[in-house]
Amino acid sequence: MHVRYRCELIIERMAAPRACRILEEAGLTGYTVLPAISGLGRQTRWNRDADISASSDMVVVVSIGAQEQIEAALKEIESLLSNHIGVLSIGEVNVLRPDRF
Amino acid sequence: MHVRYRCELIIERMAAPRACRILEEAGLTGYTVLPAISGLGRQTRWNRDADISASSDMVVVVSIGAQEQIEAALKEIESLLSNHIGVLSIGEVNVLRPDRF
Amino acid sequence: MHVRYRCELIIERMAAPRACRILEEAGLTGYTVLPAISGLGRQTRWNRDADISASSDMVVVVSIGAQEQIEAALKEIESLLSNHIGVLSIGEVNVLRPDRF
Amino acid sequence: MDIALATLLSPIVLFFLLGLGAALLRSQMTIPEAFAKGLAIYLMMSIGLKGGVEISKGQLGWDAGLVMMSAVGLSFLLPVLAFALLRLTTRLDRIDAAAAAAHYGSISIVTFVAAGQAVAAAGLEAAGYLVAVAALMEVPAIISALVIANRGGARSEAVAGSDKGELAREVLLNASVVVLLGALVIGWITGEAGMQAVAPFFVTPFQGVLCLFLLDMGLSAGRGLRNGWRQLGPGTIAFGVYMPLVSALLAAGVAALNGMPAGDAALLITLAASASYIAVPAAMRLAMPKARPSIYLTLSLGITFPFNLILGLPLYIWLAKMVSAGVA
Amino acid sequence: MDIALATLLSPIVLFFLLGLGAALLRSQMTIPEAFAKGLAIYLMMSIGLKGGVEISKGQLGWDAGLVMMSAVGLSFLLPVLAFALLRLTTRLDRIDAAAAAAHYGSISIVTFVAAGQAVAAAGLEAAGYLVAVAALMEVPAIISALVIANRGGARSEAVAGSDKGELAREVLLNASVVVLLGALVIGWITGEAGMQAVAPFFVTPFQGVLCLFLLDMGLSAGRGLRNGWRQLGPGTIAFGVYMPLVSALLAAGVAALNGMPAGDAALLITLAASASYIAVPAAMRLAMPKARPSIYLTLSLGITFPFNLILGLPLYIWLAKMVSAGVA
Amino acid sequence: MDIALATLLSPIVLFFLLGLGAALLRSQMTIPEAFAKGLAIYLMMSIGLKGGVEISKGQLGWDAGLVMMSAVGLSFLLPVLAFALLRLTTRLDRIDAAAAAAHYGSISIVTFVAAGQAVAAAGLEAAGYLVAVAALMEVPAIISALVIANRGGARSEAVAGSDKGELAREVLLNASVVVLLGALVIGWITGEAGMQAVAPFFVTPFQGVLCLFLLDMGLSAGRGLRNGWRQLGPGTIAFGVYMPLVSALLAAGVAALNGMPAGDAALLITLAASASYIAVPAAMRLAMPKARPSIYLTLSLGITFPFNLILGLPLYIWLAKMVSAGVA
Ligand SMILES: Nc1ncnc2c1ncn2[C@@H]1O[C@H](COP(=O)(O)O)[C@@H](O)[C@H]1O
Ligand SMILES: Nc1ncnc2c1ncn2[C@@H]1O[C@H](COP(=O)(O)O)[C@@H](O)[C@H]1O
Ligand SMILES: Nc1ncnc2c1ncn2[C@@H]1O[C@H](COP(=O)(O)O)[C@@H](O)[C@H]1O
Ligand code: NA
Ligand code: NA
Ligand code: NA
Repeated sequence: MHVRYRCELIIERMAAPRACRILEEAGLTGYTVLPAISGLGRQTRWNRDADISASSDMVVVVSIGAQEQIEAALKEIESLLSNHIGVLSIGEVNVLRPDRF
Repeated sequence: MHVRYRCELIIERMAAPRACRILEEAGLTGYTVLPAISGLGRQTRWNRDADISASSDMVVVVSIGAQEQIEAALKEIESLLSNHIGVLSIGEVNVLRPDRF
Repeated sequence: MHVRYRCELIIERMAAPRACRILEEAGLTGYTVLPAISGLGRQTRWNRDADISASSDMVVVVSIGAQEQIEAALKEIESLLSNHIGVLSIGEVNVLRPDRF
Repeated sequence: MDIALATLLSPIVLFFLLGLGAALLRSQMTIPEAFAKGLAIYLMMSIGLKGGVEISKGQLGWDAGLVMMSAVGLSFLLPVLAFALLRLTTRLDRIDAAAAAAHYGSISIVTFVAAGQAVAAAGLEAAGYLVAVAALMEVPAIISALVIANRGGARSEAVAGSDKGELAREVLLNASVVVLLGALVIGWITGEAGMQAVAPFFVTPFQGVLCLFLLDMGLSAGRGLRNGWRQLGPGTIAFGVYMPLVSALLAAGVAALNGMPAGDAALLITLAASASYIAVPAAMRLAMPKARPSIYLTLSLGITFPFNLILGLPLYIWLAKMVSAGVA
Repeated sequence: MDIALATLLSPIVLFFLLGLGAALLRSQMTIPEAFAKGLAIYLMMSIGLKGGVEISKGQLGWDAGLVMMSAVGLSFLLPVLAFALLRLTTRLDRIDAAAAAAHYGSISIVTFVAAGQAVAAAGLEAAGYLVAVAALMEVPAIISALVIANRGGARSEAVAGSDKGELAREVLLNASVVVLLGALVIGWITGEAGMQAVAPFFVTPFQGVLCLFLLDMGLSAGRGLRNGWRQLGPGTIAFGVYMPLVSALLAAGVAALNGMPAGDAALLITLAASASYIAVPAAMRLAMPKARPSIYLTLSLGITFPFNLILGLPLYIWLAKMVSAGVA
Repeated sequence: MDIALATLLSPIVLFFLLGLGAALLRSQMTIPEAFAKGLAIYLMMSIGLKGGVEISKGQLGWDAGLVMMSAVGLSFLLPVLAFALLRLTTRLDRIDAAAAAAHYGSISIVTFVAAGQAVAAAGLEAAGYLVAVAALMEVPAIISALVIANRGGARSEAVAGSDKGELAREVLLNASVVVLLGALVIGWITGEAGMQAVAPFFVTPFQGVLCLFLLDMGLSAGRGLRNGWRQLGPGTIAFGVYMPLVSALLAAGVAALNGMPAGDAALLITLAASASYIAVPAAMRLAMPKARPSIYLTLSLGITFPFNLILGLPLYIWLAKMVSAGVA
C-alpha cells in the first residue's frame, strides 16, 4: 500500500461548493461530501432538523490525495476559512492503486 | 501545520448528546455529528430506513482537539461506553490555525 | 490506548452490501455506513438530491479493526473495486478496549 | 366471524402484510425514515385534533375523569405484571425484562387508530377523550419500569455525560406526547369550526396515509423479526401473544367497573393490550441503555403489533361488547 | 378586537405556539428537514398556482404594474432604512447590520399566506397578482444590502473558490423564486380548467399542511430564540418589533398612493412588514459570510415572525382598511 | 393537433419543463431525495390500487392473459433490438450497449401514468389490467440484457462479496415491483368498497402529487443532461429518440394482433416506448457495474423521457387509434 493524505474539511453547507472548486483546481482527483446533523463550535450550536432556514448546516468534505495536490489547495482553503466557518484536518492514510490520486 | 487529534466516536443516536456534553466539558472547542445509515456490530445489525423505532440508529461524533482535552475526555467516554453501545478511535492529524483547538 | 486500523471505503451505494460482506467474512467485528450527498471523481459528478434514479449515490463504510483482519479483507476489496467505483483508505488510530477488534 | 374477516381484509392490514411479506422475502425496499417520521407526526396531529373536536362538542364529565385515572393506574400496573411474567417464564435478566415490560404498559397509537376504525366498522361509537387517555397512558409505564429496574441490587448511577433533566424531557416531551396532547387541546379550542378548514388534510385522507404508514410498519416488523427472532426463546415469543390478552382482560374489568359503553371500552382494552414501539424504545435507550433493543422491539413490533392488528382487534371489540352488555 | 382574537385562535397560530412552547421547554422533538423542505415546496407551488389562476381570470392592468414597481422600490428601500436604524440604535457592526437589513426588505411567504387567510376571514378580497408582488420583493433587498455592505471601506474581494455566477444563481434562481414564479406562470397558462385537476392536492388540503409547517416553524423559532437571544441586545430585540411597523406604515403610504383596495393593501403591507428566514439567510451565507446567522435569524424568525403572525396581522388589516377608506 | 397542444399545456408537463429549465439554468434548488422517494411510493401505491379495483369490477379473460404474455415477450425482445441498433450505430461497447438496451425493454411508470391521463383526455378508456402489464414488463428486459452482456467473450465471474440471491431479490423485489403488484392485489381484494375509504388520499390528489414529482424529474433530467450530454455522441442521442418510435411500432403490431381497443393499445404502446430510469439503473449497478450510468441515465431520463412526455404521447394515442380502427 502507498501513503497518501486524507483531507477532511468540516465546512458550512453553502460554502462547500467553493471548497470543492478549490480542491478540483488544485488537481485533486475527487472528493466526497457527507452531511452532518448537528454540531458545536466556539460560536454556534446547530441542529439540522431544528432550523428551518438551514443556514447553519455544516457538511464534511473528504478528499484523498497526494501531498503535492493537497499542498496546492492549502493556501486557498486557508483563505476560504478566513471568510467561512470551518475546520480542516489532514491525516496520513494508506491506499491501493496509488496512481489514482 | 500542527499536530492535533481527531477523535471519532461511533455511538447510539440517543446517547450522542451525552457524549457531546463530555467533550464540551473536557474543554474541546467543537464537534460535528454525522448521521449513519446502517451498521453491523457483534450484537446488532441495523438499518435506519428499515426500523421505524429508530432505536438502534448510530451517529458519528467527530471532534478535532488538542491532546490535553482529548485525554481529559477519555475517562468519561470510557465510562459512557460501559453503558452505551459505541466505538472510539483517535487519529493524528495536521491542522491549520492550531490556536483554535 | 492501543493501535488499530480505520478502514474507510467510499463506494457506490448499491455495492456497499458487497463490501460489507467482505469485511464481515474477513473477521472484522463491525462496520458503520455513512451516507454521502455529493461528490466528484475522475468520471462522475453526482448529487443525491439531484438524481431521481439514485444510481450514482455513494456511501462511506467505516470499519475499525486489527491489522490481520483488514489485511484479510484487502484482496477481496481490491477485486471488488476492479468492478465497482470506490476509494479505499486505511489510517492508524488508537482505540480503547482493544480486545473488541 | 364477520368482524375478524373484515379486519383482515381492510386495506391497512393488507398493506401491513405486504410490507411484512416483502421484508421476510428479503426485499431491499425501504421507505425513507424522514418521510415515515413526517407521516407519523401527521397521524398524531390528526388523531389529536379529532379527539379534541369530539371533546369540544360534549362535556368532559366525572366519568371521563375516572376513566383517565384508571387508565393511568393500568399503565403503572401493567409493567409490574409483565415483569413478573417475564421473570417467571423466560430467561431474560432484570433489565431486559423491565424494559420489555415498559412497552406493554405503554401504548401503540397505530393500534389505537386501527381499533377506532374497527369500532366504527362494527357500528359502535367512541368518545373523543379516549385520545387523551391514549396520551396519558404513554408515560406511567416508563416510570414503573424504571422503579422495577432500579430496585434490583446496585442502585443505578448516573451515566457519564447525562444531564439531570434529559430523561424527563424525553419521556414527558417526546414527539408523540407533545403532538397528541397539543393537537388535542388545539382541536378542543378551535372546535368543529376550526376543524372544517383543516379537515381536507387531517380527516379525509387519513385512512390512505395510514395505509402507507402500515406498509412501512410491515417492512420494519418483518426486518425486526428476521434479525431478531433468534434471540427470543419460545417463552418470550409466547409472552408477546398472551400478554396483550392479559392486559385486555384487566382493562375489560376496568371498563366494566367504570360502566363504559362498548365503543369506549373497546378502545381502552386495545390501549392496554397494545405495546409501544417508538416512544418507549427511545426512552429505554436513555434510561436503561443495557437492555437489548433486539428483545423488546422484536417482541413489541414483530409479535404483539401484528397479533393485535390481525387477531386482537376483533377479540377486543367482542370483549368490549360483553362487558358493556353485562353492565347495561 | 374580533380579528385579533380570531387570528390568535386559528389552528395555524396555535400550532405555531405549540412548536414554540415545546422548543422553549427543550423538547427534543423535530420534524425531519427533508420532510419540511418538501412541504415548503408544496406550499410555494400552491400559492403560485392560485395566484396564477386568479391572474388568468382577470386582466393585469396598469395599476397592477404600478404596484409591482412600487413594491420593488420598497424592497430596495427598506434595507437602507433598516440599516440606518440598526446602526443608530444597536452595536451591530456594518456587516451584521446590512445582513439583518436585507431580511427586512425581503419577505416571508408564510406570513403572506397567513395574511391572505386573515384577509379572507375579515371578509375582504385580494387580487392574484399579489403573489407576483411577493416573488418580486424577494430579491431587491439582497442587492441593496450588498451595496450597503460594500460601501463600507475595503471593497470586498472575491472569496476563495467562489464562482462568478454563483451568487446571482442563488439569488435569482433559489427554490422560492423558481417555484413561486414558475407555478404562477403555470397557473396563468392552464387557468381555472387546469387548476381543477390539481385543486384536490394544491387547494383543499392547503390549510392543514400549513398547520404542520407552522408547527415546524414554531420549533425552529423556539430553538433559535433559546440559543440566540443572548446575542441580541435590547436595542436589537426592539428593532425586531418596531421595524415591521415602520415598513407597514411605508407600505400603507404606497398602497394609498396606488389607491389599492383594502384586501390588496393588507397583503402589500404584510409583505413589507415581514422578514425573510429562508431565502435571504442562504444568500447571506454566500454573499456576507462574516455576518452572524445567530443575529439575523433570531431577529427574523424568533422575533419578527411571531410578532407579525400573532399581533401584526390584525393591525395590518386595520391599517389597510383605513388607507383604502381614506382613498375611497 | 389538439391532443398535442393539450398535452404540452397540461400542468404535469409544464412542471416538468419548469424543473428542466431551472436545472439547465443551473439553479441549485432541489427536492430532498427522502421526500421524492416517498412520493414515488405513493404514486405506485395509487396506480396499483386503481388498477386492482378496475380488475375487481370486470373479469380477467383470455384476451388479457394473451396481452400480458405478449407484453412479457416484448420486454424480452426489445433489448435485443436496442442492443443491435446501439452496436450498429454508436461506439458504445458491449456492456454499455447492453445496459442501455435493458432500460428500453423495461418501462417508465410515470410515462405510463401520463399516458393514462392523455388517454382519458382524448375520450378513450383503458382497462385496469394494464397496470399488471406494466409491472410484468419491468423485469424481463433485465434478464435479456444480462444474457446479451454475458455472451460476449469472457463469462462474467461473480463480483467479490456478491451474494447469490441479491440480484434476483433486487430485480424481482424492488420497490416498484413490490408496491405496484402488492397494491394491485390489494385493490383487487378490497374492490370498490375498500377503495372508497382510501380514495381521498390515493385518487383525488393524485394529479397534484404527480405535478410535484414531475418538477423533481425535470430537475433530475436537466442536471443529468447538463453533466452527461458530452458523453453521448450524436448516434446515441438519436437512438434516444428513434428507439421509442421503433418500440411503439412493434407494440402497435402486438396490439393489432391482439385486437386491443384504442385506450388499451395506447397504454401498451407507451409502455413499450418508455424507458426505465429507477428500477433498471439500480439493477444495472449490481449486475453490470462497469456500464456507465452517465450513458444510460442521460439517454433514458434526459432524452427519451422528455421526448415521450411531450411529443411521444399524442403520437402513441394516434397510433393506437389507427391500429384499433384497422382492427374494428
Ligand atoms: N474542533 C472541532 N471539531 C469538529 N467540528 C468542529 C470543531 N470546531 C467547530 N466544528 C464544527 O464547525 C462548526 C462551526 O464552528 P465555529 O466556527 O467554531 O462556531 C461547529 O458547529 C461544528 O459543527
Ligand atoms: N469495528 C467497528 N467499526 C465500525 N463500526 C462499528 C464497529 N463495531 C461496531 N460498530 C458500530 O457500532 C454498532 C454497535 O456495535 P456492537 O455494540 O458491537 O453491536 C454497530 O451496528 C456499528 O454501527
Ligand atoms: N480522491 C477521492 N477522494 C474522495 N472521494 C473520491 C475520490 N475519488 C473519487 N471519490 C468518490 O468516488 C466517486 C466516484 O469516483 P470516480 O470513480 O473517480 O468517478 C466520486 O464521485 C467521489 O464521490
Ligand atoms: Na399497553
Ligand atoms: Na419585508
Ligand atoms: Na420500454
